[in-house]
Order: sequence, then C-alpha cells, then structure tokens
Amino acid sequence: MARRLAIGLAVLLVCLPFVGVVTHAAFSQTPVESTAGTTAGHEATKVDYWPLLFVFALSTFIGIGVVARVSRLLHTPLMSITNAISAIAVVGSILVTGSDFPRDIRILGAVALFASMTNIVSGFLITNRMLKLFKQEPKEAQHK
Amino acid sequence: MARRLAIGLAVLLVCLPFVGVVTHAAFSQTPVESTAGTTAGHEATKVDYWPLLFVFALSTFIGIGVVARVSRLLHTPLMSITNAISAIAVVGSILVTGSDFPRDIRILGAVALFASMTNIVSGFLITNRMLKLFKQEPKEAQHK
Amino acid sequence: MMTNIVQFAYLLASILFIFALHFMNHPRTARKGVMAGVLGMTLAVLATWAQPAVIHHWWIVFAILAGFAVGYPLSRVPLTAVPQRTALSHAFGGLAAGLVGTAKFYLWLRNEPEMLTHFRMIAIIAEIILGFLTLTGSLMAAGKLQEVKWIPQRPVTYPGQNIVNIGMLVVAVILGAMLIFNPTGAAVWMFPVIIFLSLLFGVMLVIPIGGADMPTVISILNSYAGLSAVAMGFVLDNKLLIVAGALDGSSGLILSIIMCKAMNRSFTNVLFGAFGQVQQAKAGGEQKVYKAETIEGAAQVMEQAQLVVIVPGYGMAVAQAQHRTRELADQLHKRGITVKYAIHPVAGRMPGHMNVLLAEADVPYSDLVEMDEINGDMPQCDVALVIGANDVVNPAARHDKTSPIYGMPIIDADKARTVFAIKRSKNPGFAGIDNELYFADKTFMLFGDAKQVVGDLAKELSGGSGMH
Amino acid sequence: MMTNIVQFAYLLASILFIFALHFMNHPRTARKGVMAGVLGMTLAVLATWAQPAVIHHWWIVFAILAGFAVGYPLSRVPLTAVPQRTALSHAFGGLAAGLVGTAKFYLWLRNEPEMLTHFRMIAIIAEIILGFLTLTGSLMAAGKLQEVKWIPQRPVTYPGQNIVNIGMLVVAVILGAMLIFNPTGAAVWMFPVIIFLSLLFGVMLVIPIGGADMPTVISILNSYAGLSAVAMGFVLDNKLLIVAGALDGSSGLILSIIMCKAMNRSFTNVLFGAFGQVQQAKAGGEQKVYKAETIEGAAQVMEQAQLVVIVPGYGMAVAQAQHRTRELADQLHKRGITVKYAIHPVAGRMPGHMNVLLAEADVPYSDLVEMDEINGDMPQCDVALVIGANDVVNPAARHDKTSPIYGMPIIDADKARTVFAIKRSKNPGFAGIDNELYFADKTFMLFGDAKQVVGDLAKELSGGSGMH
Ligand SMILES: NC(=O)c1ccc[n+]([C@@H]2O[C@H](COP(=O)([O-])OP(=O)(O)OC[C@H]3O[C@@H](n4cnc5c(N)ncnc54)[C@H](OP(=O)(O)O)[C@@H]3O)[C@@H](O)[C@H]2O)c1
Ligand SMILES: NC(=O)c1ccc[n+]([C@@H]2O[C@H](COP(=O)([O-])OP(=O)(O)OC[C@H]3O[C@@H](n4cnc5c(N)ncnc54)[C@H](OP(=O)(O)O)[C@@H]3O)[C@@H](O)[C@H]2O)c1
Repeated sequence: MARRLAIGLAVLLVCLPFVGVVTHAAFSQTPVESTAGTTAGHEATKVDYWPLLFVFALSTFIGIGVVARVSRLLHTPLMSITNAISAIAVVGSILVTGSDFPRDIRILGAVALFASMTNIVSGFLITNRMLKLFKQEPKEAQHK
Repeated sequence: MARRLAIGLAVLLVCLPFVGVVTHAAFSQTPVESTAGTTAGHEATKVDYWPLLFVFALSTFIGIGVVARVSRLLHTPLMSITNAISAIAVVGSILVTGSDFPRDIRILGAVALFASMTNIVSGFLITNRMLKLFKQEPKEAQHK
Repeated sequence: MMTNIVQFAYLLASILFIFALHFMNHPRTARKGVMAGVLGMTLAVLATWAQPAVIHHWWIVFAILAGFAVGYPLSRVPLTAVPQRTALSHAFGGLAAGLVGTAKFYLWLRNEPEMLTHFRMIAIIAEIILGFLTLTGSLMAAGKLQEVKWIPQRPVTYPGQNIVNIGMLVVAVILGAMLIFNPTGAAVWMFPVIIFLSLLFGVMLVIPIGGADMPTVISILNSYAGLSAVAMGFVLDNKLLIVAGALDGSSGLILSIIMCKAMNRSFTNVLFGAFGQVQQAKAGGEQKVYKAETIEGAAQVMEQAQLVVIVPGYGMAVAQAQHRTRELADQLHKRGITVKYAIHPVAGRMPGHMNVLLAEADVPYSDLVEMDEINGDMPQCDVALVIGANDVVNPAARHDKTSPIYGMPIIDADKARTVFAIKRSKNPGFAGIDNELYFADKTFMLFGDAKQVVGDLAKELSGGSGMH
Repeated sequence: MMTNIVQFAYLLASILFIFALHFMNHPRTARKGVMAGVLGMTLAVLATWAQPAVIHHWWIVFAILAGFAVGYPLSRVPLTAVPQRTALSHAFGGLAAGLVGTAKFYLWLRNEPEMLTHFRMIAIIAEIILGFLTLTGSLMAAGKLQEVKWIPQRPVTYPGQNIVNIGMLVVAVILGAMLIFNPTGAAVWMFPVIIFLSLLFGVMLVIPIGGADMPTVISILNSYAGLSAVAMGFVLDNKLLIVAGALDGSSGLILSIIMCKAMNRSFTNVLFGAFGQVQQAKAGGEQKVYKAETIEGAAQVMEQAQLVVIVPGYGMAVAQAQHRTRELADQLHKRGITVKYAIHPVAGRMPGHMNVLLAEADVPYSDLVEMDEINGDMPQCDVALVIGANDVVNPAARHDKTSPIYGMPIIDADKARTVFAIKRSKNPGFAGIDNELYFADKTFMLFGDAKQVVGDLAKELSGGSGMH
C-alpha cells in the first residue's frame, strides 16, 4: 500500500492546481472584479473565474457522458479525434504568435502554433482514414 | 399546414428572446465590459453574458443527455423532481425579498419566495413518496 | 470572500442537481437522486440567504414557513391526483419567475435605470412572458385534469382561434421588443400590458386542448417554467439558475417528445389539434354489438390460462382499482398462472402513471413490462384483461387511416386468445372514438366500475373468500 | 462587436466539438463526427485570427504551413504505427500548452506584472507542469512503442524509484506554490526550474513502465494534455479552450479506466507496477511440452468445423497478418463455415486496435464480436484460431491467484473443441508469463510468423491456388 499511497499523492499533486484554484477562490480575501478579457488583446487585471469553473465542470460532465457511449469498435479513432480536438491550444498559440509582442515571445508562440497545427491536421486526417475502413456488409445493413 | 405554420411561428416566438439574446449579443455595437454581478447586491451596469450563454448551452446538453436515460418506470417521479429543481427561482426570490428594497418590491419577492418554497417542499416530498413505492421482489433482486 | 463561498456553493448545487436527475435512471438509485436534489437546494438557499445584501430575515422566514405550510399537504395528495399537482406547481413556478422579473424591472427602473441594458431587458421580457403564460396555462391544465365544473373538459374551439392566440403572443413580443429599446421612456405602460397578454395567452392556449392532452401540455409548460428560470439567471447573472432551469427545460421537452411519439402526433396537433372532440360521424355506429360476460364466466376462463396479461389504463386510475388488481394477480399467481402488466407509455393521464399506481399496490417493477417487449408475447397470451384502457388498445391505430389515433403504437391486446375488457359504459375513450376491439369475437365486456369488477373477480377466484 | 462575433464562433465551435464526440457512438455516424470536428476547429482558428490584436499574419501563415507539412505525412503512417503516432501528437500537444504558458508568463512578467494574479499563476503553473511532463512522457511512450533501440522495452526499475519520482513532482509543485505567491519577486528563477523538473518527471514516470502498458499511459497523458488545455483556458479566460480541453481530458480518463478494468489492474499498478518484467520464477517451467501441428493437419481440421472463432492479438498486428486472415476467413466461408472474430478490449497495443486492423482488411464490423458476447458461444466453437494473442487467452487469469494477470477477463479460447495457436517462439506475451493454454491437450501450435502461417493455411484450403 506504499504504492497506493504513492499514487494517491501523485494524483493529488496533479489535481492540486485545480483544487488550488477552487480553494483559493473560495477563500481569497480579494473581492472579485471581472473583465471582458474575452480577447487576449486587452485583459483587465482581475478575471471573474467562476463562470470558467462552471464551464469546466459542465463540460467535464458532457465529456464523460458522451465518451462513455462511444462504440467500442471506434476507440482507436476516438483517441485520434480527441487528439485533434485537444489541439485547440491553437487558439492560444495564434494569439501569442500574431499579437504585437516581443519577438522571443512570438517565437515560442510560433513553435506552439506549429505543434498544434500538426496535431489538427494529422489527427483529423488519420481519424477519417480509419473510419473509412469500417464497412458493413449489405445484408447486415438491412437489419440495422 | 396552416397549422404547421402557426406552430412554427409560436415556437419561434417563444424562442425569440433567446435568439434575440444571441443575435443582439453578436451584433451589438457596445463593447462588452463585465462585472462581478455574482451577488445581486452590487451589480455593475454591464454584464459579460457570454459565460452565461456557454453555461446555458452546456447544461442544456447535459439535461437532454441525462433525462433521455431516465428509466421509463420513473417518468412521473421525474416530472415532480424536475419540478422541485426548477423551483431554484427561490434564489432570486430570497434576494428580492430580503434585500433593502422598497416594501412593494419586497412583497412581490415574498410571494415569489412562498411559491417557490411550496414547489420545493411538495416536489421533493412527493417524489420521495412515489419512489418509496417502487419495490423489486427478492428473486428479481438477485439477477440484477 | 463571501462572493466566492457563495459561488462555490452554487457550483456544488449545480452538480448535485445534475446527479439528482442522473440517479433517476434506475429505481434502485432513484432515491439517492432525491437526496442529491434536496442537498443542492439547501445549499443554494443557505448560500443565498447568507449574503450580506440580505437583511430582512423575518420576511424570508415567514415566506418559507408559508411555503412549508402549503407544500406539505400538496405532497400528500392521492397518487391519482399527481397530474393536477404537477400542473399546479408549474403554475407556482411560473408565478415566482414572473414576479421576480417584474420586481427586478421596477426596482431598476426607479433606482438604477442604467442597469436595464438591452441584454437584461431581453431576459426580463422573456422571463415574464414565459413565467406568466405558464402560470395561467398550468392553472387551466390543472383545472381540466381535476375536472373542475366550470372548466370544459372537451376542447373549446371557435373559428380563427389559432390566429387570435398567435396574434396575442405576437403583440406581446412586439411590445416587449419596443420596451427593450427604451425601457425607461414613456413606453413603460407596456410592461403591465405584456403581463396581461401573457396571462391571457396562457388561458387561450390551453382552452382548446382536450383533457387527456393535458400531460403533453404540462410537460411543455414544464420546459417553459425551466426556460423562465434560465431567463431569471440571465437577469441576475446567476449561473445556478441557468443550470437548473436548463435541466428542467430539457426534461420537459424530452418528456413531451416521448409522449407525442407514443401518440404518433405532432406538437402542432397537440397544441392546435383540438383533439378529443366527440366525433359525430362515428357516434352513429350503434349497430355493432358488445358481448357482455359474467364475473363467474370470466373467472373460469382465467383459471384455465397460463399467461394472463393485464392492460391497465386511465380507467384503473379513475377507479383507484390498482390494489384490487394486485389482489386478482395474487389469486392467479396462487394457481401458478403467470401474470404480466402491459404498460403503454401514455396509458393513463401522465407518463409513467400506471407504473406509479401499480407500484403503490406493491407490484414489483420487474412485472411491469413495456409495450414493445410485451407485444412480442401477446400471441402466446391466453387472456388479456383490459382494465379501463381504451385508446391504447384500439386496433384502429394500426389500420384505420381515418382514425384520429392512426399510427399510434398500441398494445396488441387483440392478439391474445381471449380478451376481457372492463369499463363502465359504451362511452368512447379520451380520443372520442369507438374501439373495435370491444366488438371482436374474442372480446367479452365486463361492464362496471373497475374497482368493483376487479374486486369481484378476485373474490370469485379466491372462492368467495377475498376481502372487499 | 468583434468580441461578440468571436465569442459566438467559440460557442458554436464548442457545440460542434461535443457533437464530434457524440457522433462517434456508431460507425455509421462517425464520419459526420470528423466533419463536425473540422468545422469547429476551422471556426475557432478563423475567429481567433480575425481578432484585431492579431497583426503578424505571416508568422501565422508560415507556422500553419509548417504544421500541414509535418501533419500530413504523420497521418499516412501504417495503421500498425497508430499507437506511436498518437503518443507523438500528445507530445506536440503538451509542448504547445507548455510554450504558450511560458510565453504568457514572461510576457506579463515584463509588461503587466499586475496581471499575474494568484488565479492566473495557479493556472499557468498547472499548464506548464502538465504540458511539459506530457511532452517528455509521451515521447518516451512513443519510443517504447516504436521499439527504438536505446529506449528499453522492459521496465527499468531501481530501489526507491517511486519515492524519487514523486519527490520530483512534489518539489516542482512546491516551487510552483512559492512562485504563485510572489511571481515577480526574486523567485523568478524557479520558473525554468519547474519546467526542467516537469520534463524530467515525464521521462522518469514512463521509464519504469513496460511497453505493453503504454496504451494506458498514453490515455492518461491524453487527459493530462486535455487538462493543460483547460489550464490555458483559465489563463486566457477562454471558454472554448476549457470546453475542448475538458472533453479531451474526460475521454483520456475514461479510456484508461476501461483499459485498467479490462486488465483488472489499478492505475497504481499500471503506473508503478513495473509490469511485464520477465518472471524469473516461471522461466524455469520448460518440462511442459508444446504439440506442434502441420499446416495440412490444421487445414483438414478446420474444413470439418462449423464454427471457427479467430482470436487476434498483438502478434497479428506486428506481423501485419490481417489481410491474410481475411483471405483465410473467405476460404472458410466458401465452405459454408461460420467465422467470427473474438475481440478482446485490450488485444494488441491500443484500445480498438484489432477492430481497426481487421476493418482495414475489409472485415465487416458486424463480424467483430466483443469478448462478453463471444464467450457465450465458445463451447459450441469447433476451432479457435489464436493469431498472435497470448495474455488475452491465458486461462491463468481465471484461476491462478499468483499470476500477474489474475482476474483479467479473457476470451475463453480454451473452451473450444480444438485450439490452434500461431506464434513465432516459446516466448511469453507481454505479461511475461507462460500460457498454459498452449500446453492443453486440445491445443496445437503453429510456429512461425503469423502472416506466413495464416497465408499458408489459406493457400492450403484454396487447394494451393491462394496468392502469397
Ligand atoms: N399518459 C399520458 O402521458 C398521456 C398523455 C397525453 C395523452 N394521453 C392520452 O390518454 C389516453 C390514455 O389511454 P387509456 O386507454 O389509458 O385511457 P382512455 O383511452 O382515456 O380510456 C379510458 C377508459 O377507461 C374507462 N373508464 C373510465 N373510468 C372508469 C372506471 N371508473 N371504471 C372502469 N372503467 C373506466 C372509460 O370507459 P367508460 O367511460 O365507459 O368507463 C375509457 O374507455 C390515450 O389516448 C393517450 O393518448 C395520455
Ligand atoms: N490493447 C490495449 O489497449 C492494451 C493496453 C494495455 C496493455 N495491453 C496489454 O497488451 C497485451 C495484449 O495481449 P495480446 O494477447 O494481444 O498480445 P501479447 O499478450 O503481447 O502476446 C502477443 C503474442 O503474439 C506473438 N507474436 C508476436 N509477434 C508475432 C508474429 N510476428 N507472428 C506471430 N506471433 C507473434 C508473441 O509470441 P512470439 O513472440 O513467440 O511470437 C506473443 O505471444 C495484454 O497483456 C494487455 O494487457 C493492451
């Protein structure tokens, strides 16, 4: 159970930031003021993070619900499509690369953008390629 | 199809406010600034409504997903529990009733609070009462 | 600090509500669902109450106590009255939403008109229109289900009705739109007008709808109530309201879709179909003959059976015959006869109606078989005992294109070797049409009140020793 | 105005992503899912790009083109290399998240340190730790799956390993915590240290894990990648990132849970179990004898069969034998023999691995039967043909409490009348244990490369006329 303990710790540590967010949130003395913050362009100092936490919680529920019902046949394509979707980091990368920031920052952004773009392209293409393979014989097709 | 048309119109009209929100949102000239607005106590003039729209969209998905999998046996209890849950209007009512508002406003609030409280109490109690009725015979209990 | 704790509580509450509905997916876990719901609601109330802005605690206490005082009795109504109760509480829900919206509007109008942004105005208008039409609509529905004297059961129609109704709603919405663009101007008088129109629309919407369509109407109003809560959430910038409201809204929507499917009818037809008017044409079909049967006769036939399928309907609910039905089943069980209950999704007057009633009579839910499952076994069924069901076993739905219920999936009672049908009279069911099943050669009528007849059957089988 | 359109686009994109995953619930709709995903992603990219803040368009164009240049070839890899590719792209994902986090941190540090609120710092630290450990971890995983020379397949362990690893993570997190409370102070040097520790931890985490556990590791890293996207969303106050990230995170989580269940092992055991080391104790069991069989003999037996169940495993993947397998099945079909494929949830090296390979060989997915379904039919099965599967058909899992795979649900190949097992050698499978199935009386080994052997079988059945 030394192991159980170890893993417990590990998991906790990985979740810690999120735990942190919430607890910090719940007990920070600073009154929360918020911001449009919707374009990375002009962000005010403080952000009202509660809506974000709501969005996070809700979409996790959706994710679990939806993925749990994915056909077993398609678990490999599932992995590659979520792969492509998680490349949504592209949004952040574009903002960092394209905005009027110092060059070194933007280089980081450009690399990130390249990496995410690679995932998007390869992820969706290979998923599609795999799905094309799944056929159903006509006879089966009827009584479906 | 005069009817189809009629209903179409009706549905549209009912949804209109929501369509309204979104389209208005999408094309309003006013730059959006936002607000803590999290306690009805002190709200700034403008609210960043996008998080709210996200929350709405996401929870609708969850709702549909969850309800669609409710056991047919329990559709009546389902109706009464959603009933109780929709009495969440109690939150608004409390704020209107309890805050330091002119008396007439607070009277409206009090009535609302009374109404929602009625729903909460009767809704949960009757649901529980109905669910208590659903039994399963031991023998069935095994091969479940 | 405070804000954060409150928000945290709201987040937890939202999650608890989701679980509340999730747990309803099986009777075994369902009661956990109630617990989750109660917990979430308590959290929400306390968190809100705890806010510094809230100072008039006595007002709150009294309102809450009043709520308990009325709510508790409302939760003790007999199960046959559940549909009415549900409708009634939708009315309350609509009322609450409407009032809060109104209060907020006037409050801001007086003190901080700058708060009345386009966005909030849209939300407020939506909230009051939905809230108040739900109020009156649900009251009408409750009345029809309770069969109150002065509310006509049968649809009330007049030419151009739909146009008028839609017209009203259009006007309300147009006024609303105008208000949105200058809420504080001279147009303020429109606000009460909108309220009035919504109230009126609620009544007008339900009047032309037949009593047995009320369940569908109720669930539609259910989702309106949910949407009005969502709107309130937009007004108050409160995410919990939005989540809970959305859950409610989608549940109402899905239930009404399920019902419409089970009746093979469209929303249009339900809302504007004036369904359930007595069909004059068919009323003249008196040449057809019913074969009545005696209790004794029926009992003897049943004794010989191996598989008896009981098809309960609205009649069983009206007659409160569920307990007697269970007794009858027990008698048959004693004789080693298998008894199943065939549950049509829209049997009775609300979804799952029969399940609750039979569960009340201690029928294990494993004996309650859904329509699609049982229809497979009907050919092997020796006796189908139809207790106060009519439309849901009307074969016309299968072949008679002219019938108003054509295409509605039914329980194939007519496929059983013998059919016994219990009803009081020769009157049609809610769809207002004759049921050829009753005239079939294999069918024998047992006229009388369901409770009475079923009780007698049970007694007969128990050799006169059954209680009554 | 702009803001609103962007937000609107993001909302649509979020919804499209949800549908993308939803459509994956059946092969028939799955490709719609890809469309939805592509659409959503395009929307997101365009909306972001369109923002006025974005001015250096050429940079973006070049980065995107480079992405295409690398991404396209990566999408053409042979299907047997899909696991590696997936791992590799998780590495890219982690890299992107880490870099954006780093960029944002230094940007704010220089220009607007007041932006580095506690909340944002927490999010940034989470983003970089998760991002960078995903990067190196996935690279290691990819290496092990690709069986790169200088990355050991078998777990590398040393005493106190877990302590060291956890220790590293602890330090990283502690440093992070300190940074959070004064990001701008002298402690800034900690930031690169944290990055370094995360990178190191990623490597250390994966080194002690055996090659065949990589799929589980990959999906765990998958959810980390998702979570880091979520963290980025918090940093940038961007809801779309949060939604997409959360979807990704939960999918990774669920897949790893499914796999662990299918192997009856805990996360702990996978991450810290150093599973798949060669068991010395068992290595000495050479007295047991294999009965080899000739192609001709096997072919004759099969001709007599009515039901043949093919159990594919990792070996089929390695040998690329799926097409030959299909040809063999065709030959059997010709003779009116029913052929089914028994798919174990963790056969091969990633979830659904066998399904994709066989689908590639034009096997209709209606012939791919899940473990639980097929096990019912195994007793009626005349011939079970095990093609490069080992652990997933090892009966020890059912009864031998000492076996490392004890309790793992298996395909009951041993219940078939006759078993033919194709493998190259007497080596154990990934679990590193002998498989008593191979020593059973009813079992006959066909030693050799799967592609070769299956091909020969097909040829034999087609009377020597099969191509090769
Ligand atoms: N459940 C839902 O959610 C829902 C929703 C929307 C619409 N509906 C509609 O409601 C109808 C339900 O069908 P159903 O077959 O259950 O009911 P039904 O078609 O309304 O027929 C009820 C039958 O019970 C008999 N009855 C009434 N009181 C009785 C008593 N005290 N003792 C014995 N018999 C009695 C009536 O005949 P007598 O008057 O001669 O006794 C009538 O024939 C369907 O048309 C359905 O479309 C249901
Ligand atoms: N799929 C997943 O998602 C996943 C995830 C985590 C863990 N795993 C683990 O991976 C394992 C999968 O089980 P499995 O039975 O599919 O594979 P396995 O247990 O690894 O056995 C593969 C067998 O194929 C044989 N083989 C290898 N190359 C071959 C070739 N070219 N021609 C013929 N035979 C060949 C090997 O024997 P020779 O070397 O003698 O040929 C070996 O016995 C399970 O233990 C599972 O727990 C899978």
